[in-house]
Amino acid sequence: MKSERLVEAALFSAAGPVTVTELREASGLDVRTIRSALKNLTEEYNGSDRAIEIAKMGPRYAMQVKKEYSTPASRLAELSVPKDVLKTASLIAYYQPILQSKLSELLGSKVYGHVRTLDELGLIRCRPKKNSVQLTTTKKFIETFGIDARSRSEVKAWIEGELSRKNGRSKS
Amino acid sequence: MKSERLVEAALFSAAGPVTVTELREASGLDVRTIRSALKNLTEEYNGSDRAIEIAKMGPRYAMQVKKEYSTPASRLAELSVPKDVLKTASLIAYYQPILQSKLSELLGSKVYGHVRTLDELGLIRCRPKKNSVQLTTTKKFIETFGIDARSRSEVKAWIEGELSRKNGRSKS
Amino acid sequence: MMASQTDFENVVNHLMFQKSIIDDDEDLQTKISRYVRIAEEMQRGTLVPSDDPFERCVAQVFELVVQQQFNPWDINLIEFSKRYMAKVRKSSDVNLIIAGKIVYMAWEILRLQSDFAVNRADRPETCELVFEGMDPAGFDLFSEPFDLSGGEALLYSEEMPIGERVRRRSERPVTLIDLLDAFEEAKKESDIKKELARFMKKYRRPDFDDKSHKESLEDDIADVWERIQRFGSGPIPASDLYLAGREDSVTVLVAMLFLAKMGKVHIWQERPPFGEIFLEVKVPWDIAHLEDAAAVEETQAEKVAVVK
Repeated sequence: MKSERLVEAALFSAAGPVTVTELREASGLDVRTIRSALKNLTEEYNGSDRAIEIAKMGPRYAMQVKKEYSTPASRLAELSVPKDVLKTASLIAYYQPILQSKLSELLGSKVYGHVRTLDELGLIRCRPKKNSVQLTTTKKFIETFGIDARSRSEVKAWIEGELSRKNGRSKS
Repeated sequence: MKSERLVEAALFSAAGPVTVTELREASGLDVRTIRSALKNLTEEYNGSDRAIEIAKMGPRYAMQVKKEYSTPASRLAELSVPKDVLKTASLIAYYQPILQSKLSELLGSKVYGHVRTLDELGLIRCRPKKNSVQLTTTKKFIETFGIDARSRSEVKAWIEGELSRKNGRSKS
Repeated sequence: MMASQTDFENVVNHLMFQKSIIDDDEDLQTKISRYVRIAEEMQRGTLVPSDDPFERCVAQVFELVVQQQFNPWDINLIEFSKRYMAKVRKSSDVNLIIAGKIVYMAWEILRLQSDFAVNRADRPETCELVFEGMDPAGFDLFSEPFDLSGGEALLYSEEMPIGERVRRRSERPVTLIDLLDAFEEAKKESDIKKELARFMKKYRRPDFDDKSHKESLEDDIADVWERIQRFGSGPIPASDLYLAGREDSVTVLVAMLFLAKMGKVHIWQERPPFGEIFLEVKVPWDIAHLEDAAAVEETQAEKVAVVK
């Protein structure tokens, strides 16, 4: 049984993004073999025209639908994040740590509902501060949106990168 | 965007086996194109050494792990009974008959919710006793976990046996 | 001026040190260079009274530090701000808003520890420590105006950089192994509860003999243990365990100490005194996979194997 195939099967069946340690426990393979299998699988999937990719989020790996196929696929998948909270979520990620009161100055009072939703989904963390609530993103945020980051500051940098990439592209 | 890839993305993300009609609704492709895409994908997946296959179950299609890879892979999937409920179930099986009050001394007040869930699933039986409730496992418990036992006392003995076997093995 | 030149030298040295450790922040570098110039001119006695109120305030801060013999490495901010406010109230030409900013600046420059300077951007929660004993609500005048910068694009754009990624939903039936693993974990949990009960009994003080308190502590520890378990293996930052508020962070910390005492977790801190506190579970997660827990298994063998 080839190690790539064992890791492929494990990634396919995992309930969420998994670490190399978890893959080791599931497959019984050693860490080095797993790392090399992940590398080969990433090349195999991401380099081909398949609709599925292997994504890395900080220390975790996941099999997921490539972005360009997300929309048709999402009709059969059970997604949990409502579309209308995405803007609030992006702004929190970009400006974190940010006070809820500040956010409502930017987006209006609808943010209170959005913040509750994001908190319930475990995507952000709320911490009382200065008569308001300070908001930051969580590990689950990184995983849900497939961001390659390990920390809040890396999430921020990632979004900055995406923005400037987009602006650069639109200017050219 | 190739139709195979759209169908691939939809199959991957579906929560369960899907019909051609459902694939049509998700992808916006016509039925003929979908059928041909399914045929091509089946050849592509099932004919290769990949760990994943396209399976047909009556009128439904699903992407799944090939049988030879399913055991290691399943370890990372999510349990259909939540893990913390399972903890409570295992203690009931081991200490049965046990009073709910005793169980909450062992694990804290969360057991009350767990007991309700397990009762609803038909895995345990609750009987009023001494201002509390006495808990035992049911036949469905034995069936669900595939335990080789006919009675409550055999369930208990079975768990003891398995545990000492496991711990014995780990020491060697 | 009563202050001696050596005292000013302390301030200059301190500023130079701060400057040397913030090589990645040009703005702060420029700011500190300006403070160094002022302190040096004061040291030489060549500082010309400036028209700039900000510069005058900076000079007053340094003068106060030197006159009151504050240690630039360890300034008591509360004492300092009290004295500084008393000083500026006497001079009519000082704007109170600016004065407030100066106290903040004085803290930033003089109280700033090296770790803090480097990690500031990542660890906003550390700011809370600085304002210990003061009402943070009154400090709003120190906060920087909100700078939208690049995020403005997010605010007015319809297309978001993030989107929920589509993955499979994986469910599977429960197996025997799962049941046994769950039993091992449940056993560990109940062992913790029992050990804690013994511990509480042993160290019970007369004024501590409060059943409800004991029970709530037990519940707290069980609750924190549950939070820890959700993270799986590997080091976990303590701040990830906090849910909300100071009270919860104290609960988590106390529970962590108990768990460490029971030998369930390792605790360590990165860069004391402000660094993140980490913990790692010592008990093997999955008894079925003992290869990485062999060392722990040896010392814990009697606990793991005992099934009454």
